[in-house]
Amino acid sequence: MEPSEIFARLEKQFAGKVSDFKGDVQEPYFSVDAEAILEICRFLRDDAELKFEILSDQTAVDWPKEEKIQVVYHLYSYAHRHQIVLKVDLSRDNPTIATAEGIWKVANWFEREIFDLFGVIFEGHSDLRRIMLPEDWVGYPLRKDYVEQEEYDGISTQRAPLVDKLMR
Amino acid sequence: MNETAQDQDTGFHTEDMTISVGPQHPSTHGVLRFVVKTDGEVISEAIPDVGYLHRSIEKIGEKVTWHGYVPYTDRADYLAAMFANQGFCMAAEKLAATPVTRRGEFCRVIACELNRLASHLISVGTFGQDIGAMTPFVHALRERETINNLMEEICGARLTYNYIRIGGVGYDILPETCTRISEFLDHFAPIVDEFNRLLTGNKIFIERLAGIAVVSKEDALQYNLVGPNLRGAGVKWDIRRDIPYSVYPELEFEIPVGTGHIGTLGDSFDRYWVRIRELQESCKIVRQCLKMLPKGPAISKVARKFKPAVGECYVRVEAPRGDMGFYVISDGSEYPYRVRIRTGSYTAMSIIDKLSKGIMLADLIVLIGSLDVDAPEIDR
Amino acid sequence: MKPLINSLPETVFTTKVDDLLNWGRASSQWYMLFGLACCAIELMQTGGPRADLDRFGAVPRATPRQSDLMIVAGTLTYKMAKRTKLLYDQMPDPKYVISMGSCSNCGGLFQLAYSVCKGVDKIVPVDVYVPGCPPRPEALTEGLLRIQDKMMRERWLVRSNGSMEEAAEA
Amino acid sequence: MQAYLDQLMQGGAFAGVPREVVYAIGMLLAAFIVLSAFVAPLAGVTSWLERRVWARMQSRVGPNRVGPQGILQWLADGIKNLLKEDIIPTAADKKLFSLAPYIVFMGFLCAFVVIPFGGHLIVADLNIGILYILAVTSLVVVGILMAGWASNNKWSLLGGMRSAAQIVSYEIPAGVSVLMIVFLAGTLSMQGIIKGQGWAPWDWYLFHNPFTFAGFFLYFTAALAEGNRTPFDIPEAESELVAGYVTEYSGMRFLFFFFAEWGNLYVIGAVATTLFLGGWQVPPLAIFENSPMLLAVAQFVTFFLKAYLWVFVAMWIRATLPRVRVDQLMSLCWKYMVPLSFICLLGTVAFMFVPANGQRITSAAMFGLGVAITIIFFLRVGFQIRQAKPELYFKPHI
Repeated sequence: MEPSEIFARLEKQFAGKVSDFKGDVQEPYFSVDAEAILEICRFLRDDAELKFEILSDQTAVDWPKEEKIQVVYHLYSYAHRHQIVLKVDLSRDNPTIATAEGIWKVANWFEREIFDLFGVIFEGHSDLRRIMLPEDWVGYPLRKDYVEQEEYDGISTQRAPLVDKLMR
Repeated sequence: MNETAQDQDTGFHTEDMTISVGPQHPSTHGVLRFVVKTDGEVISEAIPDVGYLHRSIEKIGEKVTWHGYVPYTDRADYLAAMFANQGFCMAAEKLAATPVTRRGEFCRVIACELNRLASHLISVGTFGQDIGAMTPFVHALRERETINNLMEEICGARLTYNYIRIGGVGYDILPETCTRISEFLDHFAPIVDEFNRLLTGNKIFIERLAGIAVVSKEDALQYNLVGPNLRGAGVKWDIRRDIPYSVYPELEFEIPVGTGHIGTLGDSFDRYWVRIRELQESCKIVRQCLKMLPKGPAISKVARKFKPAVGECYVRVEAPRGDMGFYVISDGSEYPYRVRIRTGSYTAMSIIDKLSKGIMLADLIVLIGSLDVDAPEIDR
Repeated sequence: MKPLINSLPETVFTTKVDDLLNWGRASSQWYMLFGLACCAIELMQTGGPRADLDRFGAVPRATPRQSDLMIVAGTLTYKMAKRTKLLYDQMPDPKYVISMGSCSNCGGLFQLAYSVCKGVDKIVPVDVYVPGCPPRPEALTEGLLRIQDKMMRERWLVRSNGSMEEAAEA
Repeated sequence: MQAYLDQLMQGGAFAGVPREVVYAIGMLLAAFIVLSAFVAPLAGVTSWLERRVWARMQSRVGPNRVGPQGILQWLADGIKNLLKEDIIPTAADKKLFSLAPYIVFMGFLCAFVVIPFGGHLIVADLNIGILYILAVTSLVVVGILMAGWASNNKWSLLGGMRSAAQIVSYEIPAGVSVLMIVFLAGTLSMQGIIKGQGWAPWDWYLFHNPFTFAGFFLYFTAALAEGNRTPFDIPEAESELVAGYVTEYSGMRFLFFFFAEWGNLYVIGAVATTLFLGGWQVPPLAIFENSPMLLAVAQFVTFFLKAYLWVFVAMWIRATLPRVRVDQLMSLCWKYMVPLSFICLLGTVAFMFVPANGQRITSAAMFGLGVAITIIFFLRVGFQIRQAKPELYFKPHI
């Protein structure tokens, strides 16, 4: 099924909850309301014509200028060989969204990583702990405004002065 | 040993033992850690703890230029550096609509498939070592050494290649190298047979693998297993064939799937056997590529200050550990806005918690080995 | 009673005994399996047929208690740093550390990273630094030979009150 | 030994010294000489040889830097380990922790007392020799269990438990296989068992009847399991249990375990040789008639080589086979090897009623079978070697 058809179908089913379809890019995507993400995901997985049984990837992108953190879902269907990208905009101050763990189990770890690196809180997640970084780490490093701590656990994080120049 | 019910009857109190496997443990291949709760030898729970090799490769992507990021992708999966190179370069090319020369594509495929051989050799070799067979592992290292030499000839590096660049490949493959590659392939085919006689056909080895840690098809989809792990569960899915990229549609190769002919469908043996057969398929692909290798430049003209258009894309390549996805966002500047690497080991690692319930401690090692999880891919 | 160490003057006898003891230690360095990242693969290859560290009597041991040499092969993250220190402390004296590869020398390629410790020498004392990203097996073998040289220069029976490092430099 | 001391005393040496003191000092001296001049180098050289053999099978080189072909590697390892810091973990049970290595070492060392290296080359020809060996090698279990428990390390504990279960179980098939030979020989003495056999292979108990033939393999397998050798090396399974029961041991204490492991290997070979392979029996050649010294040397060499053959086989097995799982190990023992060994025992007993002529024919037939098996085996090895094409292995230019 073409992405535009998928979007049309979803728009019919969930009027007002999906928006901003972009079809003329590499991977067509559309936005989803944060509240509706669970039902839309479940519909996408269970509907016989859509059948997105795979959550290929789930990640987040920080957009400080637009004051939002975007959670991005890449879905794929082995049965119909089509894919779609969902994007959910969250506020940067208090990013909270329902967990997709009940729909695709792999979301468990993807969401833990997003929580670890972006600070997005997934409500209803069974095991929301830091995964990559130590438990006592301060800050969410993949946010654009992340500032490194002076030292961690007594080890200074200072680097060679030349390197600072190379950094963006 | 697992007699909790009886314990309750007799009022005899037993306690679970909590063992920390890793991060420094011989069979975790790098720095993984499992917090294992066991009742004697039987595991009741194994909780993976990753992140000991979290090198912030995604964050570095936002700090260095597009060209400058290619070496970092090497380190995102050092066993299969070529694939990470290719994934990132394909994403950049897609965003900037840069063409890749035809010779460049073939060089890429040759290098990638050789790398797949090297990666699978490490995978099956260390698997054997975990089960206690030391010799196959060293034999695998010996063959890998030859591949490393070939790689050195192709791109000057043994492990972290930085060979595939945006627009093509860094260096052309010389005709002498082509002869040596085909010589190596002639030599390698009987080695696979020898490996099978030494390890695969061994009764003890089969007993250890068959029926252990079965991944059902549903679980494989739910946990998004990819690559040999998915194919071991009986799903015939290979990015090279199903979402074709590069010149793979022109090449003929089979996709091995697990059949469960020894134990259950989707058990450790199936996953292992898929890898062994992929070795042979990769040889086949390289042979075809060597025959079809066209003339022409190896790399197309790419600006030094590479600035793709604003946009985003998601590119998949079939790495040895399965679907490696690159989600790259460009804001039109010299630096990527966001690079996200989605790897096969990460999802494979998440299933261990589920599979490890009720197996024995020795089987945990088999499970880790058969899923071929790789610390850098998990942590990035 | 005065301990044997530091008690004898440097004579032919003591230096010969030292040489014997050092020969024993230098020809039997059991290294700990401590692969962290990319360099771990080259470490494996070094133990493999091409370079074969076993020639020098160097065999891998899985437990720190029986190892003399820690080859820090790869990137050391902050999460791992604590454990590296612990493992180093668990090794019995005399112990040596080879820092293998740029990452463990100084952070290397991952100087830019937020989670990588910029050099293993911030955690444990390092005897030999092997450069490269990753170093070739030949380079690591050379590093091992340097450690052997260092061991051979050490003096056991004649030793000042200083540390072993000072004695080695003497 | 005792006779020699008596002789000396009668000659007037050690006048005025009580007899017991002389015996004790003499025995200690002998033990010291045997220990430092024979057992330690034997275990050490075995460890070196294992590394070399292993390396060659893996197309590596193996230790070759110290001494000719690296033969002094064991000495370097020994010196190194002597100089290491001796760590006793704070949480460990100090007494048991320090005692365990000595018990393991003692268990294997005591076995050397009754190993007959030649017609007269034996420390003590106890009349319960083989029983004694079974008894003292069981000491190893105690030591290993102690080590596992006292280390206060979960890996050690698991290793110790596995080892105890394994050794105790495999004691049964090993013991029953030994019993077969005891029935045939009618004696428990090691020398007696050897004297019951002849120098020719068809006079060995190995080829005595089909049941002893099977019994030999049962014994060898069970002995491998008792010695914690691959494929039964689960107590120290490196990839599972880090280093098993020796995880917390360092320096000298580890060295004792190390020596015991490789020394045990030789004990396994020696016992197998004594029981099944005719021990030190050499052909009655004319040159041995007049020179007992030459005879002793020939006997020693024969025995040593026969025993070492099985050490080599154990090394070969270690380089080839993967490791079994702990439950598979137990089911192999209790479901297959124990019943089989009892069947073999009953079969041997029944066979003792076969008249002598029949026994001789069976021996010859069994010898033929053994030769045939050996030939098939080496043909198979030759096939593997040809298939492997070793000449292609090293081409540094590609």
